[in-house]
Amino acid sequence: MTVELLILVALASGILAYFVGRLNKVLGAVVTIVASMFIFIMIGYMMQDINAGTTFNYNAVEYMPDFVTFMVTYLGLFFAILVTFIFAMVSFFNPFFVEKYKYPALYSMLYLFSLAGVLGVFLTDNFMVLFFFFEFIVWSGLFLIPLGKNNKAAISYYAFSTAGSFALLYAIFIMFAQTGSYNLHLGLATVSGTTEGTYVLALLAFAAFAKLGAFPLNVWLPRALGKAPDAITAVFSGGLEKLGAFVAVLALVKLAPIGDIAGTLGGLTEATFLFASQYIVATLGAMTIVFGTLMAIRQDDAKKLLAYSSMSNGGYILVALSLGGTLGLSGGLYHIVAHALASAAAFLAIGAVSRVTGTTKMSELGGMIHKMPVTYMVYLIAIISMAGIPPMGGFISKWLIFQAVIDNGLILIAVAVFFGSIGSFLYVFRPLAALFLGQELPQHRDKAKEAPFFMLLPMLILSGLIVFTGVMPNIFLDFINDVIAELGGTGLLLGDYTITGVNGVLQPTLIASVFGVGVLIAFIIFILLKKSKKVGLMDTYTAGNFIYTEELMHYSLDFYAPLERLYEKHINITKDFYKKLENKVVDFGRMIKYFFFTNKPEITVFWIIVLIGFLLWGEL
Amino acid sequence: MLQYAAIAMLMLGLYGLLTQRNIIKIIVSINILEIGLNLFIVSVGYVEGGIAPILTSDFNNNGLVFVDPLPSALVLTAIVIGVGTTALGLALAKNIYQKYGTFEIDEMGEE
Amino acid sequence: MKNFLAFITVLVLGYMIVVSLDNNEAFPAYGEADVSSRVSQAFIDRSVTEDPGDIIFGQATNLESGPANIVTAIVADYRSFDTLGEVTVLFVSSLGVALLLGGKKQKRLELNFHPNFMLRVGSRALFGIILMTGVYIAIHGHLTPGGGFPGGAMIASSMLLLYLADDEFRAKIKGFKMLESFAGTAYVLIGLTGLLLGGYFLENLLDNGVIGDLFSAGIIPIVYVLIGLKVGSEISGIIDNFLTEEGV
Amino acid sequence: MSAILLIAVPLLAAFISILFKKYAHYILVFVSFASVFALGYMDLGTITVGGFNAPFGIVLILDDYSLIALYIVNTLFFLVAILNCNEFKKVGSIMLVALAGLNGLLLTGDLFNLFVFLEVAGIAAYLITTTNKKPLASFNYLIQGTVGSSLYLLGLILLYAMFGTLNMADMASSIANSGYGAGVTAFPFLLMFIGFGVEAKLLPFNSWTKGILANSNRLTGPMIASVYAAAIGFVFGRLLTNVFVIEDTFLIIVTIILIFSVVAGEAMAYASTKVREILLYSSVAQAALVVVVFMSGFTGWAVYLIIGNAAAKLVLFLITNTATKQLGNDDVETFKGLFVNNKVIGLAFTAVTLSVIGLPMFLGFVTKMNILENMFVSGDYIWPAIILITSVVEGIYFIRLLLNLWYKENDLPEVKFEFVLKYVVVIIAVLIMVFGVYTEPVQDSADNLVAYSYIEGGNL
Repeated sequence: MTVELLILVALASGILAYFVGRLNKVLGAVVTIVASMFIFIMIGYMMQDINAGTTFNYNAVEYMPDFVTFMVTYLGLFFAILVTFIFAMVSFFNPFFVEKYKYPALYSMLYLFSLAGVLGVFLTDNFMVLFFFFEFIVWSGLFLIPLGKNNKAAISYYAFSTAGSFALLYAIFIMFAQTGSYNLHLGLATVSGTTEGTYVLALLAFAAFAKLGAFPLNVWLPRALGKAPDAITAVFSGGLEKLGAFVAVLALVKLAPIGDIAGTLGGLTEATFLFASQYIVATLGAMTIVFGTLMAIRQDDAKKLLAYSSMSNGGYILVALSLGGTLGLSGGLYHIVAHALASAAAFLAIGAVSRVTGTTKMSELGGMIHKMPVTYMVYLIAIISMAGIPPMGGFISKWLIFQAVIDNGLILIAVAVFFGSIGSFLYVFRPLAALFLGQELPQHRDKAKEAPFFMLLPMLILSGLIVFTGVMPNIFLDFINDVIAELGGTGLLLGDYTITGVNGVLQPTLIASVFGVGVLIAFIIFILLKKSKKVGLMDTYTAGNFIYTEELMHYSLDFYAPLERLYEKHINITKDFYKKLENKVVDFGRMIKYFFFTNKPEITVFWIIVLIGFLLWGEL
Repeated sequence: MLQYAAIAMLMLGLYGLLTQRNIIKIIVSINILEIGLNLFIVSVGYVEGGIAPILTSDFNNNGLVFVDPLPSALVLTAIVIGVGTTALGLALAKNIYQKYGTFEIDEMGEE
Repeated sequence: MKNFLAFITVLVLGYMIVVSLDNNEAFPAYGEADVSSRVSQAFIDRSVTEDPGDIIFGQATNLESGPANIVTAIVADYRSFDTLGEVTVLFVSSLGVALLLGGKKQKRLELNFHPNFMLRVGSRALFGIILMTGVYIAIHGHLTPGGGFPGGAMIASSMLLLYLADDEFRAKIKGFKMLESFAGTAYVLIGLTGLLLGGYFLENLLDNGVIGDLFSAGIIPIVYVLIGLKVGSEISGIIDNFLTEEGV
Repeated sequence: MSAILLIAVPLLAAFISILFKKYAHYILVFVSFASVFALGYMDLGTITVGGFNAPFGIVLILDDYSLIALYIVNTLFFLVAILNCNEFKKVGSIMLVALAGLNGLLLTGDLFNLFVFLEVAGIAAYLITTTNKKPLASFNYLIQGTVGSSLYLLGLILLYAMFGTLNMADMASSIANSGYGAGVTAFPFLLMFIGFGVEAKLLPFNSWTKGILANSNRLTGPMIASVYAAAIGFVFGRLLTNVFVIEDTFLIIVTIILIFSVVAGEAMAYASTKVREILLYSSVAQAALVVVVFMSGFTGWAVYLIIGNAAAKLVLFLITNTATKQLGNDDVETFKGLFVNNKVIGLAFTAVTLSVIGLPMFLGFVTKMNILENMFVSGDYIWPAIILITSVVEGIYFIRLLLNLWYKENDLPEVKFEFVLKYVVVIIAVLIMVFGVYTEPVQDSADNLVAYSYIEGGNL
């Protein structure tokens, strides 16, 4: 099953989904499920071929023009499997959400088009094909977002992603000018280390930052993910953000870092042997973590909160990849997997809740656990992994990243990373408490019921995988070692159940089993002891007097009000910066319009005279 | 000397275009510009002591020193083009007057 | 103040242009144009296709282009495509003026000047003479200075005289339209016959005869007469559009 | 069949059509179709007019550059004529003259003849814009056009005085082997550049564009923004690549004008809220881009840029003007949700806009990529940066427009698009998509166009 056949299948099924969608909305969405599952399985088969050592490239091509070549590499396959898996899982949600959208058929078509784009980006060795599909995803994603609430978010999404992809394009052309070909590996290899290499690294990093929604270019991520339709937010944060990670890998790993080693920034960096470019990217990644966490804490809308969380997790990935080395690389790549699974599961859970209640605002929800216990479990597992607590996958990657940061002696960044993980526990807990725990709100009591089986299935698979990546990480780490080997690094030292980091060995299965035993014991105690009596809302008393109105007794909002007040004033620094930038462009345009476009011909004549005068000035 | 006069006329036309806000005055300055231009075209072809490029009974052979005939041919076309545009300009001016009631651009207000 | 500023800039620009033309070594100073190095030398010697040697007025026969007036040779023969474009410019502008100003049933503009009897009759007499000179200039275009355009302008000026001298006078516009269309079509058809028979558009098919005679220079006098008529009718049409207004 | 017929037949038809006022527009449609049809039978080469060969007589050049140009301009003209044939009856014969003028512009190899045809096409354009019922705007256009062409004539005469010839190729070769420095020819070339700059809508000289295009109708919008822009683009390209010698100070001035036009054009489009204003300012920027690509020497790709822009502007202006006529004004507010219930028009509009921005799967993408690639290979690093940054800005305001037009729930504007318009618009959109994906013909035809060269003396 060659790569471009796969891409053509994805495109064809997209068009098929459009026409089927015209007839019957739900059927169109079902086509997306079938197509994405099929593609995921096919990518799975490629796993075996590549393990058999045949990193073949598929340029025996009859359908596409000859310069379009594809190559299956470990790196590409790693990302492709992960993202197609997320696409497949989220596609189960499509049939249930598709009625609400304005253009249902278009939704299913663009869903599969972005899948085709993802395949195109990850599985090619030709930069122009990479850019073609990169833009293609931007273009199809662009028309998906406004299906949700409003289209202002889509514009800022388009602005930042296009800025990113055009930076990528400029880098591609610099490499093309050097090598005369668009080959990805050849281009990066010839350019790395030279002066052009600096521009290429800067531009690729810019593209990665734009796609990941990292600090300087993060304005679009929360707005787009907050406003986009529920299923698409899962795909965006789980899958499409990983494009940025892929470009980050190209920039930070395949290109040799630049800047002399120690004390480049005037002795400021206490880093002992880090290059300037690595240090800058790491600092920006750390700032992304901090700002993402701070912003996430004060959000009222659960989807926006998770959007900020995926922004700060993007920061983690950037920090890990920029440090490089075995720990950095494996930590970064593993974090990509863990974060993808966790954020997809979390978004799907929130999506399930919003399907039933119509809102994701924490102030309007409460006590969903009574009606949706399974969704609650899925969300709980997801946030444990996001917070990086042992049994889940998130812990492994954070453990690796922390070691990488400490090992490189980056104290400042270490502080930021620690702050990020504590903060992540803070803000992921808020939706748990607000949405699921507490008493049931009267207005949702009748409507709320557990999500149907076909929605629960992907959520359960995802949470199963989250646990599995936590308990048995070595399977995934072997594959990551192959990827690192291909990138030229040395893989992690892996026993059958142990991971040896810099300072100590980790037996995740041992921890998990201990943790499991503890949970088991607690569960038994819970079962044996006397059941707590469930009482109605009115059947209590407070300080001696009975209550007469059904008002909530539990407190699930503004947990961290004092913390929020600390940085209330300067919340949207970046947003104001871009607003000012936009206003400058508008004023410039209006000034030119006012000055040049009047109904009097004298302006043109005046400028003609000025230009002729300018030319003839030399004659005097 | 003729060339300097031509350039002066050209500049006068440009000055008119720069300053005048009255439709008719603009058309007049365009005409001055065109006359200056035509004069310049003819002056380019002038040859000291050359005669008009027409064979007549007394200037009868082509060995004589003629003025360059090509610019005068070109000027003939340029003049008529000038007439065409001016006629059109005046027709537009009449239309503008019917619509706005004035020839001053400032009084016409932004449309 | 703005005018003064504009005057200064224009002055400086003029001075700059003059100075730059003076010390531009390729641009010949006034009067020292070296015609022999230019394309027009071939027009003077009529030696574009083959060199006829010395051309004597009244003796040289069937030169490559016949008219004694070399400017007419250029306008109507060597570069007659320009003249065709030229005639279309006037055609379009008269059409445009008719489009912009032409209304339904036109009537003369109410001028507050009412000509007395003497003027009306006198202008009738004068009209004939002006018309004749216009036609003469158009016909002798290939021998004497002038030609189609000045002749046409003269014809139109005679019409203008009638319009000014008599405020009820209205020429038959329909006639002018017909004449204009006929002349234009004839001109293009002459060009097309040149293409069909001689192989080149607007080629001079008829023989050029002896340089200096009335019936010499092939199609050029015909073309010039057509142009004279066309220009005359177009400009009169323009005059009529300007001097009439809407109304019964 | 000799290419001269492309000019002579429309002229003949124009002269005849003034007699049959009522059938003028039928003649127009027939002649424009015939000229598109006849293009297939034209034999390439130099056509001498009047039998006098190149440097002396007037010569028309028909090679693959002008053949492509004629095909594009004539087809667009035919489409505009077909779509407007029943509304603008009065301008039938003027359109015929415009067709003759445009064909003349594209074919002529003689500089003064170029001036005459520039005037013929120009006057026809001034008259066509009078159908906008905005006499002041047309007047402004007339004045600036006349100033522009007078400067062109002045530049031309200076060149004649210096080099003694009027034929393009002869002029180019005599300048080349005259051995004068660039300073000598800088002034006349600047004048000619300004003369064409006015028509090509480069920034400091195009204050007429707003008056004309902002309140254009179904005829003037496509005519000026697409047909005339394409023709002027082609002719300007021919002049830039073959005749002009652009060095030091003249190059600085031209680069300043172009950078200013591109940047300011995009900024103005970003700042405007009326649909037609967005389109016209973006076409100002695109026109400047075309000149940039011609000056960097990639004639083939500049031609495809012109084709892409012309087709796009035709579709955009047709749709916008039809909707404006029925909705009254063209603010983005009133246009919101226009495509919700006319999807076919919406899809074509979107496809064409995405092609102008340069997103994949469209002709615009192929052109922009190749232009950038050639620029990088020829070592120019500044212009690609400007092009990319401005196309981000351009992308943003076009996408903002598109999203407004597609996504709206209540009280949608009802606009009826007649079938012929839908048919034409969809065909153009499909063509742009097809050539966006299937790029072989585009690729090799663009490369061999670059090898376009003149032979000394003007006889190709």
